[in-house]
Amino acid sequence: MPILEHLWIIPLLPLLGSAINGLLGAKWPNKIVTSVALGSTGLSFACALEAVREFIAGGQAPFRKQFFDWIIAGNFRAGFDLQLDQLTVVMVLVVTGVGFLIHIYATGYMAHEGGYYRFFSYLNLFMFFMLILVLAANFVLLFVGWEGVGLCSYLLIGFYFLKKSAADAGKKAFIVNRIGDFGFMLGMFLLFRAFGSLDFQTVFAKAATWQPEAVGQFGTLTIACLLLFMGATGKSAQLPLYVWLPDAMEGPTPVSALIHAATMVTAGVYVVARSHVLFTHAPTAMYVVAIVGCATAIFAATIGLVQPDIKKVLAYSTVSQLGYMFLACGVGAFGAGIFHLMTHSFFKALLFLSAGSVIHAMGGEQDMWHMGGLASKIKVTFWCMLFGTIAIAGFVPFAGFFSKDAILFATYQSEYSGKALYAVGLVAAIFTSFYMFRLIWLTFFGEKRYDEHHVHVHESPGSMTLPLMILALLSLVGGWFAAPALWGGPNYFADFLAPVFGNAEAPGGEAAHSLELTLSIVAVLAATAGLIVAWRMYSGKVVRGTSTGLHKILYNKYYVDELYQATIVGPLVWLSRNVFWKVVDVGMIDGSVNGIAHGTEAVGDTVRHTQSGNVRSYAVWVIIGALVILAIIFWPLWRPAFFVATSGGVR
Amino acid sequence: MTAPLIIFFVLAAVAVFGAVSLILQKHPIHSALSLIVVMVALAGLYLLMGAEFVAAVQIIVYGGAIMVLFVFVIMLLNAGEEERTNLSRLATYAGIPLALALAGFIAAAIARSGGYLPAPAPNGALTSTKTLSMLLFTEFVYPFELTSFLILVAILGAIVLAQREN
Amino acid sequence: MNEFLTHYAFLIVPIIKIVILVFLVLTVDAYLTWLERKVIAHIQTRWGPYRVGPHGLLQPLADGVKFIFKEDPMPAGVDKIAYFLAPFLTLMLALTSLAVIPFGPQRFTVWGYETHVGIADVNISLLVLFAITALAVYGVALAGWASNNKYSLLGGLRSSAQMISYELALTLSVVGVVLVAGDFSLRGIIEHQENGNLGLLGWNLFGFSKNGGGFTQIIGFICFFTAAIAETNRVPFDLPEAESELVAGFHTEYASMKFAMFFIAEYTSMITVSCLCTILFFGGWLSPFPLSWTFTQFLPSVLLIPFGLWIIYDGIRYETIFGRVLLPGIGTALLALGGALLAYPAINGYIQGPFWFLAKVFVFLFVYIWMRGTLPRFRYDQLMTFGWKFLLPVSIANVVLTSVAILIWGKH
Amino acid sequence: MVPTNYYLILSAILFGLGIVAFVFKRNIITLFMAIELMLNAVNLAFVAFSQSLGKPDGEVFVLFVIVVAAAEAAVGLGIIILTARNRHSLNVERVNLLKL
Repeated sequence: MPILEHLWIIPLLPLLGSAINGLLGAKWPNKIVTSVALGSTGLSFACALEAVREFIAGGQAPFRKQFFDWIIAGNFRAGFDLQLDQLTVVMVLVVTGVGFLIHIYATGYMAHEGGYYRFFSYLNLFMFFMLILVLAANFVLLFVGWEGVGLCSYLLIGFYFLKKSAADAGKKAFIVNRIGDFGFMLGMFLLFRAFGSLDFQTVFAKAATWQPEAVGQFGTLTIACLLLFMGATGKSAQLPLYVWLPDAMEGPTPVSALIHAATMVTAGVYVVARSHVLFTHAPTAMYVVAIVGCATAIFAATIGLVQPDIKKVLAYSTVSQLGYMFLACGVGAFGAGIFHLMTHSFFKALLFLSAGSVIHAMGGEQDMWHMGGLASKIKVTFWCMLFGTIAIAGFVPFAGFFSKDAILFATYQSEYSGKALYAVGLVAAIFTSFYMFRLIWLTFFGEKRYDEHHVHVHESPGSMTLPLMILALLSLVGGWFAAPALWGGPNYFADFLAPVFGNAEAPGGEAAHSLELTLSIVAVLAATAGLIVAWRMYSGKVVRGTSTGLHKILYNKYYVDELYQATIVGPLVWLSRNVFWKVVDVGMIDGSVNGIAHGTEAVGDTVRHTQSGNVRSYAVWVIIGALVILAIIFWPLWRPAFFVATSGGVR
Repeated sequence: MTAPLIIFFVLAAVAVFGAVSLILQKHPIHSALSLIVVMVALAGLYLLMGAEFVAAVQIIVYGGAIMVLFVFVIMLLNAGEEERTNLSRLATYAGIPLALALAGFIAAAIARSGGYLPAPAPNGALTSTKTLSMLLFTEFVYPFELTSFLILVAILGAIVLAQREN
Repeated sequence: MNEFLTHYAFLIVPIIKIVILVFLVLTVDAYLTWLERKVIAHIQTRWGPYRVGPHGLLQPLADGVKFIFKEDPMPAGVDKIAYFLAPFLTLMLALTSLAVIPFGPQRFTVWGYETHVGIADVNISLLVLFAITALAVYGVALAGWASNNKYSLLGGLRSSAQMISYELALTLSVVGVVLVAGDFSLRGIIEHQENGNLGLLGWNLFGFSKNGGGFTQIIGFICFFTAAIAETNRVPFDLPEAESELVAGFHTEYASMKFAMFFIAEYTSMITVSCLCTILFFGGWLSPFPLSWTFTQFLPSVLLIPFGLWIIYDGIRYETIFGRVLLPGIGTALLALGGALLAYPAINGYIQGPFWFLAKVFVFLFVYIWMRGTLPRFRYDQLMTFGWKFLLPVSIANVVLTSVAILIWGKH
Repeated sequence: MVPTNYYLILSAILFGLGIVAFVFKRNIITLFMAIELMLNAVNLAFVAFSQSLGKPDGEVFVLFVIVVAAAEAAVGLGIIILTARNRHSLNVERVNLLKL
């Protein structure tokens, strides 16, 4: 059966799984819940593969179909339209594939947690919304998925809702995302205002014909792009809205892996890449994107240098890597950005899952200063994590190398102060490799810094290690699409995406090629530098020192949270409590409601004396009313002739 | 003075007489009987206008079902003569005049509105049962179904009211 | 004189017809009582009325005289209006209902006024009939209530409840026929059952009428006849006048002529119901034989002759002199009639319709009496249960089935 | 022929008499009958209009009115029976719990 014609099946399956588990799962044993969840996601993955096969077989012609109308108001139409082109192919495969692996992992990880069915119901629901997001063929439907994944992330961050920190983290994520979504919606409205439609096809087609705006010019496109990017910064945790992501680590580790590393946080990148036509026509916006991305990359990386919590380190690393992706988009290398998105989703999911495995082994311990010397105890996890680390640090021939290299190369070539951005990116790369290897050493080497009598380190079950190995393999080979480019061959990935992004890629050429080689060697050297520094500092016997000076600032994440608390949250709370609650709500609204009630009561008290309870009196009242009404009706005809004109009225 | 006119006046007189006696009779049964007289007279008028089906239905349903229910209930409750109490001052003094005023008002209004209309002619094709049923099942099918629901509800209500709580 | 007749024929002719009909009906009622007593007596192996006249043939006259000259006491505390109104109302409605029944196909012209066999030819005669029967409740109910007697009151209440309950089934059971015929007029329904050479198969009972498409109305017939018996308060539905429980039910307090009116009304409504059964389900005046069998026209005359001979034979050896005179007289009269019919075949064509009609009606009257002789009475709750939970659903089902059948086979 | 007005005036008179009966009578059942009388008057007007305008709609409405009246009678009489049982009186002026 041609899946491509029935694209809706792919998102529908997870939705079904979610519904079944959510409604009936409470009573069921974990086995059934597991089979439902895995079955739905696995099937949807299979469907996605089939759809992609048909897509390739069909000559890679972009597929669009309007399944049914959702909103029709005036000349505005938002339909349930799905589309499948090269970009979507990459996203769908990543979402379903990685999602499926993480589902498998979660069955092992959550086995002994409460609310098993709830967890998987949420997880499937997330899959549904994410697929809607990537498959949508217009901004409105995309926004549905956008909000949906936000909701699921909220639900899953606050999964242990009895823990106050978890609940707060959930709320924080939700509220911070609201700010971004606000911008996103404004962007949508502006686009509709400008193009009279929100279908990707029409919007981009019309936009392509527009005159590109100059740098520093804030035309419609620029503003729209900036607003869209505002949404992206919220969803993808860029400056200044990144603050929710580190706290989001309160959620279960599979969630951190799936939502906050592999898929959801990359939604912003996807949106920017999807609307690349708009961005390429608005260089100012591109510039902003590049700068913000670059800044985020270095900023988060610096914070990541000193974090003690294994998941926090990975979280900041995620933020930083997302910065890389935006940097790529900003300099016009959308292909590179998506490429990094894919590889990153591989190795970052791998890292998170491995971290989860470590935490599992340590019985819930997350502080790296209480680990150490685990390499010999949990070999599989160790090797997988090592693979991930090498990949993210960017050593040949791991996935991270190719994608990051592509980004840095594109940045270097960008005419908008490309060199500077490149330098910053390179530094960020050094930091990356440093904190990753710091993590490795603190966790797996050195002497034990935990109490063996309480903690019994043990390797995780197969259901957890199997996905780890698969992901490790992927993060090794994931980047080889672009490998031939090194010796001047074609870059298969870029070529695959070319139909979408046109020739947004930097032009090749012999000089460019040699330059690329140089740059990649530099990148590898940078990674090595980071590795060496980490080795010098953290191999052997290490102690947690008292943090002072710069270290202290970094340790406290530049006091950003405190800053926000003082500047935004605090005043807002004060305003709400003292004005909106005590004055507006209590005073006006409640006051008016109660006033109406009291008024009614008073009126009733006086009027009720007419209620004799005698039906005949009521009858007379009815008659009086009828007389009045008739009088009003016939007032215009009220003349002496009225009563004698029984025969032949006035006409 | 043509035959239809004579018939009309006879029937009208009967109807009015029945209505008046409905008011004047002291015993509910007699009131009911006078009301039946009114209804039969009206049925005659319908026939005079050529609305046979309505006339038949008028007698079957009104005369044969509804009024029978009234009589039945009156017998069941063994209602005696009504006591002419005057507990409602309003009704006692203002009631009848106001009622008459309203009646005159309506009469004037209706008469005036009907003055220019042609005289109703018995038209078989117009009011044949076929026409009515066609109309009932095509144009008015929705209200028709609604009335069926209404009847269902009424039946349920009657049953609920009738059963003794136990 | 003549132009006076031609001018007022529209008034005079119906009046004459009404007088004739009323006279006939009253006579038939009277002799129906005689027949009933005879039949039941023989069912119970008795002789029945035997004293007054040969075979008690003059018994009805004696009864009539007795009714007229009996004292008519008025119980204390009755509601006068209702007490007087009830019997008149009952009788009037019972007689009126006969007005719309056509007894024969012929139309003939008297004094330039075209008329037919039967009094009024309304095109919704069926509805009119139902309207009249619907009003018939009041007579019984009022009589019961006005008599100021608990038995009468119970009888009246019972009858009003019973009549309302069975009126539904009565009406619904006929809807099938109306659907098939697509007509509310009894004449139209009869003519619709005349389907070429099919003869009695064309009757609605067998359903091969013009549009029937062979869907039998037998369910409708059974429901109709049952409900009709209940409407006429006859055994086994005679609870309003259940002797063993309520003395005489609603007419306990009535005597002499008022009682007679109830009595006549009851038998008249029996006749009406029989006519209705005949018309609706048994082809009215249609002969059961195919049209092509013209020789069946002579059936009435051929039947009359042996009947007359038998009466003569029975009469000449009768005990009383009067009988030996009267019975042979009747016999020879019938004989002569039959002979005349044979002699002038042209007349046969005219009497065919009435003959068959009355023959069928007689059969139904006999069934009435037969049932009274054999069936026991229902208990009140049984009556209600039967009416609401069996008869009504079945007749509704019949309506549905008929409509479906018409959809499938009908030629509308 | 009979002019439409005659019918209309007759219906108006009957309606008025219904109103008078409604305020004049005390017996619940009789009040109910007064309502039925008004309904009948309205029906008469309906039929007169439909006949003189040559539109059968009016008669369809009459049918609806009759149906509604039947339903109303069923429920209303049930209520009346209960009231009579509980209050031991059919006089509306004695059934005056609905005050203050």
